[in-house]
Amino acid sequence: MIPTSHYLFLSLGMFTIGVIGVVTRRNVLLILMSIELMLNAVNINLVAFSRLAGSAEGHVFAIFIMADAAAEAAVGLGILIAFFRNRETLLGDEMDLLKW
Amino acid sequence: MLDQVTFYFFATLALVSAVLVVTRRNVVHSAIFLITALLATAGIFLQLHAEFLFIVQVILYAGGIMVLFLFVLMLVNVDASMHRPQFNRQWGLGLLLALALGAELTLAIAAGRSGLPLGDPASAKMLEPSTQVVGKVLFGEYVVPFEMASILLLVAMIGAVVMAKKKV
Amino acid sequence: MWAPLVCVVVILAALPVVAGYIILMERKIMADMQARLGPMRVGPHGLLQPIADTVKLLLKEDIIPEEADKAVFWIAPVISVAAAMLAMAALAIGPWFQVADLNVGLLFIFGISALGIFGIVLGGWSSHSHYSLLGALRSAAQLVSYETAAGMAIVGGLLLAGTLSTREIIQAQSDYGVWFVFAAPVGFFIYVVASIAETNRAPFDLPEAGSELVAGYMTEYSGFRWALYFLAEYTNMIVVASIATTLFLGGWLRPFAGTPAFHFLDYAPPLVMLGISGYCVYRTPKQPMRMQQGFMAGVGLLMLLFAGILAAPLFPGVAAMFPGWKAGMYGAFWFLLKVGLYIYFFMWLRFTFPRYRFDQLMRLGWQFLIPLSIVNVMGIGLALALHRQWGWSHWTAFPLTTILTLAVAGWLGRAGGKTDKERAFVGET
Amino acid sequence: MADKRNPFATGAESTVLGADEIVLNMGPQHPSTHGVLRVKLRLDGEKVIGSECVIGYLHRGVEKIAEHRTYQQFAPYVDRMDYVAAVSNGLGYCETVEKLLGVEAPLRARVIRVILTELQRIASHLFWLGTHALDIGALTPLFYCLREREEILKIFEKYCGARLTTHAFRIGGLQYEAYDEFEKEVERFCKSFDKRVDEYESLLTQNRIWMGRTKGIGVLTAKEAIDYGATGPVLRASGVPWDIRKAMPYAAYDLYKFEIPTGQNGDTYDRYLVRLEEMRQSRLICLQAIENIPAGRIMARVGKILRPPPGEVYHSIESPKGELGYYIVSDGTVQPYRVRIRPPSLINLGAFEKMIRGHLLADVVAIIGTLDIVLGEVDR
Repeated sequence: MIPTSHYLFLSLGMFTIGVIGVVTRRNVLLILMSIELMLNAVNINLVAFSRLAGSAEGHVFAIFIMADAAAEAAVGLGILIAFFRNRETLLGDEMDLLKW
Repeated sequence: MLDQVTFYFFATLALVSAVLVVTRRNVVHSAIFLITALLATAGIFLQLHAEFLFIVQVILYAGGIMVLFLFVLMLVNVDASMHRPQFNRQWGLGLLLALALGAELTLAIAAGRSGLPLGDPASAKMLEPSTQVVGKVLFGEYVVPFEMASILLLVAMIGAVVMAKKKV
Repeated sequence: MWAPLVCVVVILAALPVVAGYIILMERKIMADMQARLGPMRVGPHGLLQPIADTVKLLLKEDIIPEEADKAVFWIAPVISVAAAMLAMAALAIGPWFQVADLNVGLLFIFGISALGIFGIVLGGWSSHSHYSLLGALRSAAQLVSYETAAGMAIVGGLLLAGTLSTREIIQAQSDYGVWFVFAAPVGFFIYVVASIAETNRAPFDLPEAGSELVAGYMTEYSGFRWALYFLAEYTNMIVVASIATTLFLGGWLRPFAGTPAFHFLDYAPPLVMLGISGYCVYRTPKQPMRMQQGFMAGVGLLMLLFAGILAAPLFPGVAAMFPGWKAGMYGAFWFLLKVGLYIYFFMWLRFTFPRYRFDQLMRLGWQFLIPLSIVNVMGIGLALALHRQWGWSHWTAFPLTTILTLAVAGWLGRAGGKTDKERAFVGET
Repeated sequence: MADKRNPFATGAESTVLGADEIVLNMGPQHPSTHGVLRVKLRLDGEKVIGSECVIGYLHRGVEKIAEHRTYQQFAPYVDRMDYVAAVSNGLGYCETVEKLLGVEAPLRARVIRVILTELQRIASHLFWLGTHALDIGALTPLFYCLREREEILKIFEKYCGARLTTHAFRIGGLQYEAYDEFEKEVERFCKSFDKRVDEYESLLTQNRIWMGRTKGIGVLTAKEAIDYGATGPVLRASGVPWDIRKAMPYAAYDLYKFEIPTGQNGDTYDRYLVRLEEMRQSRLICLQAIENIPAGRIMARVGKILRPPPGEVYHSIESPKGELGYYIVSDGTVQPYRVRIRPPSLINLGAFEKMIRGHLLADVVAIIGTLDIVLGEVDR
């Protein structure tokens, strides 16, 4: 029997790593991937709690999150392609047209 | 015993791959490790007796989203950004803040462990057979959010097509 | 406890050999359709050709391109093979032979085998060659498109079965009294087309189109890694054929399992083996060399042994000694026979049709198969509703919805033809 | 960053998306360029926006060699140009030299020449059909075609001892008399061949994939085809009924009735139909010819040493690929002063750039196939 808190710590670790990726990396693709990591960490949490409570609602929310992740990836990559086509760069801090 | 071995194996795999995702220089390698992390998560779902979620994770996350990522990776020039600095200028501050967030959450869990019955999960029997249970909840109580999710996906699809199109 | 492990070992050990012999069969069938003989040199009628090929590929120099991403190049074919083999875990080859009966069995097979795409995409990317990259891009686009159609076709079958477990799906077909291919023929058709596209077989073999992209994603591969890709491709063929067999063709059920008049079909398995054995013995004196004669006779004896093993449970005394033996072996026989016929159908198509062009392939997938598969799911849902809510009989509900679906298919085909003409490339610069 | 200045940019510099175009180098070693043709393609995604054919990988200086050989010595060299239709090449060369000498081969020789040349046309078209279908992905027609081609090659072998580079004709007629079973074997082949063509048609003509891959692909209008100087089936498929066998009859073609098949759209599908019909017509010519092979000499009276009078001559025949012309300048010695060969493949290949633009990568192989080029002839 693995205590639920272990799942929480696992999820916490993944989430933190994802946050680190988002705030430190320059490559937009990597930032998108890090967001996927964070969403994934949340899913672990939901399923673990669902198991704890013995109900399937956590599973349902995990499915919603996956749908959300799919939508996010599709739109994010669409934006990325449009941006790359215009500027030929993938680095987030070079996306500075709106800066003054 | 087998249960614990499975969990710690997949947990270690997931965490190590996650670290490698954010530290690799080559984005394709990052993507490969992200796939590993996602599959390890799928393994943890399986260990939690969430079979349906396990297979959704494999088909949708690994088989769908990551293929999309790799597809885009092949379209764009990966090599060009490989020889540039990988971390932005405020990476130190960002790391610090992220770690602070992690520490805060750790404290929260540690504090909550005494208050909530976080120790022992319910028996797996309550969720048997899990696919049917998930289906009943999804299409019973949560049917409206489900439909909304489908609209969200539709909008995202149209948005992605419009943005990625060459000439508008 | 030990049965699953034995199954795992059998699958891992037998699969490369089986794949090799499927390749031999393919070459033989191709040769037969093309008015020639095919491999004849190694062993009688080329029976040892797969072994010779394997040895040759294993001994070949392993070339890794200078510019390649070595680690990814190294691991890509392994991913393909691993995914294909892992998918076999949930297959129920006969009532006895199954590694694990997951309650998401069919989706497990479907989802895990889809992971093989990473092997193709990463292999194409890491080779650092234009042909490989284009092959990988085509492959990714093709697989994602046709997986949707295949998935929807499977959903149609699953609606009928009401379960995801491979065992229970076959049980459901037994309860219905018909295989699902007769209840949902359109779904089966969609699955056949989509599964050909998923395994990158002709006429959808664009990712490796020999005449355009040299060899597509495996242009830069040679030797053992190349062999791994081939192993993955043929394993995938077995996997998709098994999905179709399980879901649409009644799995391990004998044809007309519920009709007493057809019980004589129970004699078919040993008789088929006996026939093969007899043919081998008949061919034995015609072999040119003493060794080949011996080998041919050996094959004949082996088949005779199989026939004997298969025939044993027909005697009541033996059957009583090993209860369940008959069901296990005969189930495996019928399952493998159906898988074999499905793969034969693949080969037949491959030798008959030219290759699609990429835009035509995408149009077929997105404008015809995917809409049709959605309509098919709705049609099956309608039929089930008519049957369960309003008490129609199966015999009216299913043909009615099938005709409706076919009408939509005809309309889609016509509409697709129109857009074809509008978009003809004539003189465009 | 994609380096747009460098046309040979490979993977490292260019990307599918970043650059407006990528340059893909097809050949000279590529499974479907029919020899050592190199095509540099500029691609936008999979769409071809420009192409350049690089030829010369099989250049052997045939025309230069001619200046250092006597007229008879040079005759075997022309077999090596279009090596899948060696008999036609030889016919063109022998007739040109005969024209230069002012002699005509005896009628018997000319009739046998027609039979062999038409068989060669069938063989060449069969080879084209097989490889063309293979390029488009149909594996099986190739073997059916090679099966029938084998029968023709056996007839050649029996006639002159060689299957591919036959050197079947001599200047002034023939060296070998037709062997005893010649007529019977040709007749047997021709009788069975009609059904075989139907067999190919049943595999391809109404096949939806085949039609999708060939209809509307590589369109040449009649005017464009004439402007590019295209000849042979490529021209006829565009609707121009131009066939040198009819327009300027040579050998014994004026004795036989046959039709010139033409197409309307000038696309790959029409060229396919035209060539199939040409095979049927060739079969009819052969049947007419073997019915009545006149008796008599097979060699005109030409000396052992040929010294044509000074002068120049141009003569062309309808080879399976199109107009094959020889232009020979004589200075009165035993060696030609200059030989210039008009290879139909080379001229037809010129239209490739026009035909491919705007099509997809997969159509490149279809269009190379439909032009029916032989690199030995393109490069000479």
